[in-house]
This record gives sequence, structure tokens and C-alpha cells, in this order.
Amino acid sequence: MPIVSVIEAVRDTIRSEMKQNPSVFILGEDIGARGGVFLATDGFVELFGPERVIDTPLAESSICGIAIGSAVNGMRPIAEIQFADFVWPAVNQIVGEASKIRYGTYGKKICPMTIRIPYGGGVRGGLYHSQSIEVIFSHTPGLKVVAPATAYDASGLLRSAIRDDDPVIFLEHKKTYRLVKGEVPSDDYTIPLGKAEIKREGEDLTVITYGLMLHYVLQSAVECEKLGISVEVVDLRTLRPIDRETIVKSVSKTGRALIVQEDTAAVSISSEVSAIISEECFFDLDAPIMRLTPLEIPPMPFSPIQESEYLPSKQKITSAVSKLSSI
Amino acid sequence: MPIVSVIEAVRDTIRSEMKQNPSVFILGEDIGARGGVFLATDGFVELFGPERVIDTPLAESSICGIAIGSAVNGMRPIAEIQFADFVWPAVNQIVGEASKIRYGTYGKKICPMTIRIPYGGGVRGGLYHSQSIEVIFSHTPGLKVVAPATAYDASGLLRSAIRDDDPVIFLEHKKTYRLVKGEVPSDDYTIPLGKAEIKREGEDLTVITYGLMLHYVLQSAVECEKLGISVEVVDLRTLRPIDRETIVKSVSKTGRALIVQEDTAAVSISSEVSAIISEECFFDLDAPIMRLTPLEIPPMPFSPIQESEYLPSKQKITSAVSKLSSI
Amino acid sequence: MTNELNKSRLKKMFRTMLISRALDERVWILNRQGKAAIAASAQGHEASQVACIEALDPSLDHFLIYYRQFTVTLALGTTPEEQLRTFLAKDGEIMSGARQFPLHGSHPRVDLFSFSNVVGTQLPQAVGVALADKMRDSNAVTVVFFGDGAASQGDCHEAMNFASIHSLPVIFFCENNGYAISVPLSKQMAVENISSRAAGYGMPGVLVDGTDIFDVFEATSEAANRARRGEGPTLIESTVERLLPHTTDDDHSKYRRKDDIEGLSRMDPLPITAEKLVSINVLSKSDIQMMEKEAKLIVDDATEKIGNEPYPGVETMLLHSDLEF
Amino acid sequence: MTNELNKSRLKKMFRTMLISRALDERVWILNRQGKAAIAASAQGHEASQVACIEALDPSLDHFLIYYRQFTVTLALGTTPEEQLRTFLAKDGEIMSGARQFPLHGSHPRVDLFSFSNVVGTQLPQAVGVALADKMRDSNAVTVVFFGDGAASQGDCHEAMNFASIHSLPVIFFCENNGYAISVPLSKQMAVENISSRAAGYGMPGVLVDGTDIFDVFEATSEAANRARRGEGPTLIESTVERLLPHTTDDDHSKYRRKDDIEGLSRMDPLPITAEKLVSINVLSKSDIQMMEKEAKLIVDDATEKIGNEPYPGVETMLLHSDLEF
Ligand SMILES: Cc1ncc(C[n+]2csc(CCOP(=O)(O)OP(=O)(O)O)c2C)c(N)n1
Ligand SMILES: Cc1ncc(C[n+]2csc(CCOP(=O)(O)OP(=O)(O)O)c2C)c(N)n1
Ligand SMILES: [Mg+2]
Ligand SMILES: [Mg+2]
Repeated sequence: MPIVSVIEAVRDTIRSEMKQNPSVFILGEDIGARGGVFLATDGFVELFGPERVIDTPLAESSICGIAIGSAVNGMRPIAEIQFADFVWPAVNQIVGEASKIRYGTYGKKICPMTIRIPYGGGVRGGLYHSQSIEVIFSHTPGLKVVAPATAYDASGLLRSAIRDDDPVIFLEHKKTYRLVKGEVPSDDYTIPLGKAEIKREGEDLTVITYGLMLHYVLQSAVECEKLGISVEVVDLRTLRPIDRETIVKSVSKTGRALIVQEDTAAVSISSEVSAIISEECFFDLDAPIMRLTPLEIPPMPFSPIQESEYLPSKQKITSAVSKLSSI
Repeated sequence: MPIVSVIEAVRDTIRSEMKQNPSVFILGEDIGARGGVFLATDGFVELFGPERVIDTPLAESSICGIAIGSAVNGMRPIAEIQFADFVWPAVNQIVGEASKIRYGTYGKKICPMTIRIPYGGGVRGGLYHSQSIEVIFSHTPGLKVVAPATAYDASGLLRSAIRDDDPVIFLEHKKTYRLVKGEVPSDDYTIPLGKAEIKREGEDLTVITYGLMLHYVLQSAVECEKLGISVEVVDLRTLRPIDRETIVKSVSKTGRALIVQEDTAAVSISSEVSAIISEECFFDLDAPIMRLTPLEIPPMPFSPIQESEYLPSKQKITSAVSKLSSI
Repeated sequence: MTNELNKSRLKKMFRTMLISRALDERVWILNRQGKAAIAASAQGHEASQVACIEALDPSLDHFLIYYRQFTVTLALGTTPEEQLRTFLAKDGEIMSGARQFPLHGSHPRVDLFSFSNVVGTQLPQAVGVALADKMRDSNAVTVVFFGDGAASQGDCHEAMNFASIHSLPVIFFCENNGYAISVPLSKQMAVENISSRAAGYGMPGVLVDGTDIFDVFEATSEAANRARRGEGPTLIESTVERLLPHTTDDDHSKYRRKDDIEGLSRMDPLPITAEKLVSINVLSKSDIQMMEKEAKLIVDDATEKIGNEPYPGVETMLLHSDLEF
Repeated sequence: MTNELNKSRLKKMFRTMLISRALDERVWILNRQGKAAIAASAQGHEASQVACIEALDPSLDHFLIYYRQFTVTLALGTTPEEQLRTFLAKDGEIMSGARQFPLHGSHPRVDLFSFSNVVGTQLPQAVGVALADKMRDSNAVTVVFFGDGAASQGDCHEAMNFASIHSLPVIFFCENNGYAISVPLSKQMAVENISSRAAGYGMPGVLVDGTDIFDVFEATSEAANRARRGEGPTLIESTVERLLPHTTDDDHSKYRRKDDIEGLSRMDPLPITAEKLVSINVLSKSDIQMMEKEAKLIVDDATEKIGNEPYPGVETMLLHSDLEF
């Protein structure tokens, strides 16, 4: 199997879906001749023409509103929001509108659209090219939210997202784009939305995470092994709906749970995972549920020193694991 | 002390703040001659003139953006969003901009603005006049979020919000406007932001809640007393920052926690409260933390039967309390 | 173009206006009786709406409406009974299963939809609908209705701009009744006419008298032809009066002058249209009386039929949601 | 108006342009050396920016900028050293404490701010700033800068509409360089000029040649006078060329034709301005050479001074946040 980076996996998957299905088209800022600022659609306008590769004006609300209209009218748009930090103007169309179309029309209309959003930090993006935006979407009934961490997952989940009949927010961690590489089959595989994956098996403690943090957690797990702590790692992959079953099964087994995320803690994915564990694993827990997250400040300073201090790191994860496993 | 309704408390407080401080002004849709659709500003344009009571065009993003600009330039705007369901177009200005002004300018600029938002359901509002919107704001560093349940709290907290130097999202449950009445002193009292309140003391179990649900919880607590269960009721009042101390103290005492909210559960205030309890009260807990919330569908059907089914009720709360106290 | 409106079409149009009015009045009464939760009235907008639809093809075109489109929905072929059910939120309500406010949702027979109450969101959505048609070389036109209030929203700007850049087959049909709830035009914009904004997007902007079915029909036909020829969008501003308060929850005497309110009836499109149709011998006065009676009967029948129907119960509540299996 | 620009003012303006250019080139080099994370260049925009500021009063007026306002910030009185520090994110960075991208944040001496990278948000904010001034009867004017790309945002529409309704003292200063990153004007709008939108809001729209300091100065002075007289906002569209790619991360040869890129230097405002100033005897060629040398020196000194400064450390990270006590 070829080894590809996350951005290559994303690019290959969109290309192959566009080739297979004439209803699939893409729209967004600079996705044409420029190929997208991260080059996710490099060469696409030459391949598919400007009708199916639409360079939009700088106007996120309409990018999503237009995607909605076209989806309701039979197309399968993939909208690109250039950076997650710029999705806020489109919240009305996504949270207010797209999420409620199926329910609000009693199933007569559907909105099969994918919104691809590069998010997250650690790339010297400062306050406005580093944000995590998953909370609002993961809270909203009617949306699906996907956040793959590996090239394999990115491809299989993106394919599922594009083929799904409901609006899917597809979050791509921009630091993984080139950093993270892996084997990706060239066949047409899909990964079901809503399923977490055990990325490493272990006995003593479960770490639940997603996105870039998965990689730091896996690195830390190797270190922890040396310290004699066997860590099981759950990669959520989908943030709405969250896969309760996988979380509960793992934590019931290990009796200890640490949640690691790049987003700030208050009212976040980590809160929900903790609440799920409390509801379902109470009698199996041997220690408090712990969360490792940045402090409650806007993500994240441009100063390189402060940026690295902001983010959870392998070291911080290892020391949190050590602490939790000794309670 | 005079007995006033929540909407009267809101109206009286804004009026007195505007009288005391010429920097305070209000802007929003229909707040002038119409007096606001809930009459929160009834008679204000006659009293303060159209310069300080600005009927805006129908454009929420600019309502908040203009409020920001005026706040940074020395005023204390109070913006009204007519219904919570229509705040989504303004998320960019609130979450993207206002929240980061103090931090992003290294404290050189501040944004002392209050955004008043009638939210919540149970008023036959259907999918677009019933929404709870607290999650996104409560997640965002740099914002404060307040959600009073009583007339007394509404007045004291609104006064604090207006006087606060940072952006405050002030959520008024529209069903409490006329339904809920209480004593409100006529002096200039404030209630500090960020402080929950024990609204009823009890020994066996803590119910944590806010907004309209507080009243149903209090009614249920009376019923539970008769069933021999002594319920302590924590009214969060402020959703960001959440008052960890009060929650932790109460749950440490009772050993059991039920969280009741009108908003859907996934990634919500209830998730965060649960996570806080897990982190800090683990060794005091006698039973799993429970959440009573609506099912994960868009809030909330227009059909009256479905609307009442959607919402937590006194009966549902009582049966959840009974169940939890018998674990 | 005008002469395409033959006698039978004109009669049909006027009949729809009468039924719309009769239903509208009934809904208002049902609200006062506590039976309808809320209603926004189309009274004053009937001529504008019926003439716009008459210039289009409901079997081909797409219609994105908002809450004040009572006459539009009837003109498109929904039944008075269906419409009454949307106001009473009864079981089997056809647009949203009584999940939404009246007129929101979509329809199984007519390509008619309105996803939400959020003013202005339908404009970019309509542009997307038209974009899909253009991609598939469909000959359909998309019509999107909105009020003067919606014209202030950012979404309106973004939608018009995109539609014009891509020469999409969209008709932006603005029903300008001079008020966004209580906010008069003078506080909504510093220009006289919304149609004057069209130039800034490179599309034609047309101002029509919304009480004149011929004027509206002609402008809409021309816009539709333009769209079908691939020449792009048109902005039509149709001036009307909102004869009643914003909704049943509103009291416009708080913000409109007494003489203003008293003068509203002069802009009532029903007598205006009746007089025109009589003067060109399409209808006689007695025809009109008969038709008014018929409309009342239709509405009475529907009211009686629906009045005792149940509300949707809890069984259907999770259908078409995340929780459906 | 033009004759107000006396010799010394013209010299000062040209000097600012030269320093801006020298700094800009230096920042680009520092980026290539891995020392500056990212930079958006003002090259091509210098004349437009310096002349706009020259028509205003930095001690009274408010300036809301965006990321391409290198020359504006210098013209307003920030120092080259301060500006270089914003690009290098060094400790003591004056705009945001090195929390934000270059040029974002605010300044302690000049009423200059830019809260975010989110294109278009500054427009309603500027309107709010002006509203506050009007409420307090201040004589200040608020200038808000934005690009052609920002003109497509809903916020732009909402801001212009509100400012005009309330006759607020705002100058909407659009630097139209024909591109939003790679998206050319033809894909951003179906009209020739952004200034033509002004009519739809009931305000004057003025088109100026952004390489001509006299043209820009005159239009801005007039807009400022209008604003101070209480007559409301003006939209100024200043046409310029972006001489370099969008930012140091971009490669414009992917989306601009080769001959287009090669022709850019004809629109370079530095030689254009130099030639004008020589022709009207404000400067001699040797003056210009001397000034260029001086600019380089200033930039060299600043680079040397700042190069080894530390980045902000973790101690200050929580200042001015929710977590500060
Ligand atoms: C985004 C949004 N803001 C506010 C409202 C509340 N609201 C409902 S209708 C309305 C006025 C709309 O006026 P206009 O567009 O002129 O339509 P009209 O009712 O006059 O036909 C307002 C403010 C809303 N539904 N959506
Ligand atoms: C809301 C938003 N969307 C997208 C971006 C990414 N982006 C940064 S600059 C830019 C182009 C802006 O073009 P223009 O306004 O013409 O300014 P210019 O760079 O040409 O001076 C884009 C798309 C952003 N910063 N904000
Ligand atoms: Mg109106
Ligand atoms: Mg540009």
C-alpha cells in the first residue's frame, strides 16, 4: 500500500469521489488555480473545470448557504472553509439551517453536504489560524462531526462523509497535513461515521483523544510502557455522534480514564466524554476521570515559546498518565 | 420590597443603568417605538431619545459588531438579539472578535458590552423560537455567560453585566419573563458574576440546574421531600465561568448529583458540570452522576404535545431523583 | 407579455387572492380564539404574490418562501386545508409535520421550501439551488422571496453577488412593505428603493407596484425569461402595504401613526384588483360576490374538518432525526 | 485641497514610503531565513496608504486596519523598530504582545487597531467606533481599511448600510488590488468597481488611483471634511497592484499570468511618486538616493537591535485573560 500524507489522502479521496460521481463538486476560497491554501485541491480545476471547482468570493456564510441549496437540489457539495477560524460567519447556515433541514421538513428534504475545515494549532498560527471549533458543531443535533488523525482514517472517513446524506463537518488538523503519513489502500474503502477506534491496546489506563493529540498520546504510551504503565488509546475519530460503546468498554476494562484534547476544557468534547464515563462506568472506575487540556485562554499565542507551552505535549501526557495511574 | 416579574426586573435595571451612566445605550431590532418584542425596553425611546435607543436594521452581525466598536471607543452598549435563534449570524463578531479583544491587544483595549438574548422554549416557539444557545459562548475564553432564573437574580446580575469591563452574554429565559415573579429591592444591588447559589438546602442529593429548569427542580424538590428525599438545589446562574466551588461543596456533602437542563446533552453545560464533579468529588460520590435533558433532536417541535414531551418536567425530575437516590 | 394573461388565468388568480384573504382572516380569528399559536398575515401582499407565481412554472421552478407567503403557497397548488393545518399545527401537517411555524418546511407536491424563521438565510440557499440547476443544464428558475427587512442581512449581499457573478437563474423577489416589524424603511436604509442596489451587483433592478397584478406579472415574466436565457438574476422590488400588524402577537398602533393605519385600506390589493378586472370585463360585480362566498365556504369547510383533528403525538417525534434507527 | 501638501509634507510622505518598502523587503528576507513566521506585503500599496493617512489627524481620528497596512502603521507614527518586532514576534511587541499575527492588536500611542485576521469584521466595528464619537459629539473621523476581498463579506454590506442611515463619520477605504489571495476580481463581483456599490447605500463612492498620492489625498480630505461636517460616510476605492504574492506563504505564479507579473513594476508607486516629486521640484534625484540609503540604515539598525531579542516567555501568557487575578 502506498504511504501518503494526510493532505494527500484528502486530495486523492476528493478526486476519486469527483471522478465517480458527477454530483460531487467543490467550492471555496482559492481552491481553483491556487489549489487551496493547503493544496488539498491542487490540479483539480484543470481536471474538472471551473464549473465543478468553484473559486468563491470571500464570504463564508454564502459558501455554506449555497452549498446547502445545491445539496437540497440534488448535488453533493464539498465546501472548503479556508481556516477553521473563519467558519464563524457560516455558523448560522450550518447550525441554524443545515442541521435542521431533514428534521424540519419531516424528512422530505435532505442536505448531503460536506464542509471541510482545517483546524487546530501548533503551526505558528496565532490567535486566528489555530482555533479548535468542534464544540458548537458537536453539540448540534442533525450534524455529524468527524476529526480523523491518520491518513487512513482521513480517506475512509472523508469518503463516508461525502456519501452521507446529512451535513458532515469534516475537521482536518492542519498540523497533521504533512507531518502525519501512513498506508492508504487505493481501493474504495469507507470507515463508518460514529465509530471510535482503539489505536493501541492496554490494561492499566485509557486515554481518550482525537486529532493531532492522538499522535502525542501514542508517543507517550510508548514511554509509559517503559515506566510500566500499559495505556489503551481510544481515538474518537467522530465527535458527533460520539461512540459511547468503545469508550465505555475500554474504561470499564482499565478503570482509569484520561482525556487529552487540544481545545480548551470548559464545555468541550472532553466534558462530554467525562460525562459519558461517569454515567456508564461509575462502578468500574478506580480513580477520578482526568482531563489534560490547555488553560482557558484564546488559542493560541503567536510567540513560539507560548505556543508550545499552550499545547499538551508528550511530556505532559506522560506525567498525567503517571499521576493518574498512581491514584 | 416590590414583587416584579423577570421582564420587569430586566426593564427596570436597564432603565436605571441608563439613567445613571450616559455611556450606557441600547441597540437592537424593534427596541424603539415597539419597546422590544418582549417589551424589555418599553417606553425607553420616549425617555432617552432615539440616539440612545437605536432601532437597528435586521442584521445581527452588525448589531454586535457595532456594539463592539462603540464599547472599544468608550461606551457601554447593551445589544438585544430578538430571539436566541437569531444570534447565529453574530457568532463571528462575538466568539471570533469580542472574546479576544482584551487578550489579543494585550489588555490595551476592552470591550464592555452586554448582549441580552431571550432564549429557551416551552412557549410554542417551534424550531426557531425555542433554542438554547449557551454552549458555544460558555466554551469561549474571554466571554462571560449569565443565565438567571429569578427576578432578583436577573436584576442583580444584569447590573453586574452592564458594569463589567468584558463582553457578557446575558441569557433571559423567555418563559420566565412573565411567569416568574419575585421580590426585587429598589436599591442598586449587584450579584457577582461567576457565583452559583444554593436555592434550597438538602442532604441526600444535589440537583444542579439553571434557567427555567430551576423552577421545575424546586417544585420537584418539594415533592421529593414528601417522598423522604432531601434535595439540595444549585442554581448555576453564571455558565461561564462556572462556579466549581459551590458545585463541589454541595456534591461532596450529598454524594449524589443530578444535572437538569433544557438544552440537549451532548457537549453541553451538563457535560461540563459532570466533568467538574468527576474531577473533584470522585471519592465522595455514592452513585453515578446523572443527567436529565431532552433527547438529541432540534429544540423543539411546534406541536404542543411534542413540545411538552421534549422538556424536562417536574414529574421527570422527581422520578430521576428517586431513581438516583435509590442507587 | 401582459396579454398572455387571459380571462381564465385572471379569474383563477383573483380566486386565489380571495381564498388567501378568507383563510388569512380565519387564521387571525383562530388565533384570537387560542387555536392558532401565531400567524403572519399576507393581507396586502396578495396581488404581488399571485402575479409573481403566475409568471412561473410550478412544475419546473423552485420556490423559496418566507413566513408571509400565504398566497404564494396557495397559488402554487397547495390546498386551503393543507394551509390551515400548518397554522393549527395539526397531525399530518404537510410542510414540517407541525414541527415548525406555519409555512415553514417543504411540500411533497410543489418544489416549495422554507427551512427556517431566520430572516435572510433563504437567499444564499436559493442561489445554491439555482447553481445546481445550472450545473445540470436544467431550465428551471429559482424564485426567492424576502422582505425589506431581509435586505439588510449580510446574506442578502453575498447571495446577490454570487448569483450575478455566475449568471444564475434566480429571481430575487423582495416584497417591500415598508416595515421590518416596527422598524420603518427610513431606519433600514438611506436609499429610497431596494431595487437600486441591483446595479452594485451588475444585475437589473426592477421596481413594481405590488398591488398591480399586471405590473408584477410582466416584470416577473421578463425576469424569468432572462434567467432561462442564461442571462442571470434579476432583483424585483414589489411595493406593498402590510395591512395588519406584523403577526398576531404584534400591535402596530404602537409604532404606526393613526392616519397611516387608517389609510392602509387604500392599498388593499383586493378591491384594487377587483376594480381593474371589472373595468376590463374579466369579472362582473356579481361574479365577485359569488367568488367571495365560495372562498368563505371553502374556508369554513376546511376549518370544520380540521378543527377537531389531533396534534401530532409523541410517536413521531424522533422521526427523521439523529435518533431514528 | 492638493496645494495643502507642501514640500515638507511631501518629503515626509515619501520618506515613510521608502522606510515602509525597506522594512517590507527586510521582513520578506527574514521570513526566508526562517526568522519571521509570515508576512503580508504592502508593496504596491504605499502611496495609497501614506496619502490617506496624510489627509487625517492621527491625534484625533481612529484607524481600523488590516494585515496589509504596513505603511499606514508607519505613517501614523509607529516606529520601524516597533513594526519589525511585530513581524518577529519578539518580547515587548507593541500591538498584541506577540500573541497575534503581525500588525494585529492595538497601539498605546496611536488610536490604531485590528482585532483579528477575520476578513471584514473590522467594518461594523469601525461603524460602532464612529457611532460612539457621534454620541459624544466628538469631531473624530473613523477610517476603516479593507481589501476587495472583504467587500464580498456580509459584514461589509451591513456596516455601510448602518453608517449611511445614521450619517456616521466613517471613511470606508478599500484598497482594491484585484485579488483576494488568488481569486481575481472577475470571480469576486460582476461589476467593474466596488465604489459603484456606494449608491446603493446612499453615500458617495469615489474611485482613486492608488499610485497617485495627490489623488488619494484629495479624495480622503474631502471624505474627512464631509464626515466632520456631519454629512456621513464615504466609500473610497483606491486601485493598486499587489506587487508580491499574497503573503510569504504564497506563490502567485500559480494563478497570475507571467506577463501580468512582469508588468507589475509599472504600477510600483515608489518610482511613480519619485518621478512626480522630482518633476514638481520637491525632491532631486540625489535627495532620493540619500533618502533610500537612510531608510536602509534605519532598517538595518532595527534588525540588528531586535534580531537577538527573546520571544515572550510563559510568564506573560495568562495576562489579560480570564485566568488573570
Ligand atoms: C435573523 C432574524 N432576526 C430577527 C428575526 C425576528 N423577525 C421576524 S420577522 C422580522 C421582520 C422582517 O421584516 P421583513 O423582512 O421586511 O418582512 P415582513 O415581515 O415585513 O414581510 C423580524 C425582525 C428573525 N426572524 N430572523
Ligand atoms: C473571513 C476570512 N476568510 C478567509 C480568510 C483567509 N484570507 C486571508 S486574506 C484573504 C484575501 C483577502 O483579500 P483582500 O480583502 O482583497 O485583501 P488583500 O490581501 O488583497 O489586501 C483570505 C481569503 C480570512 N482571513 N478571513
Ligand atoms: Mg417588511
Ligand atoms: Mg485584494
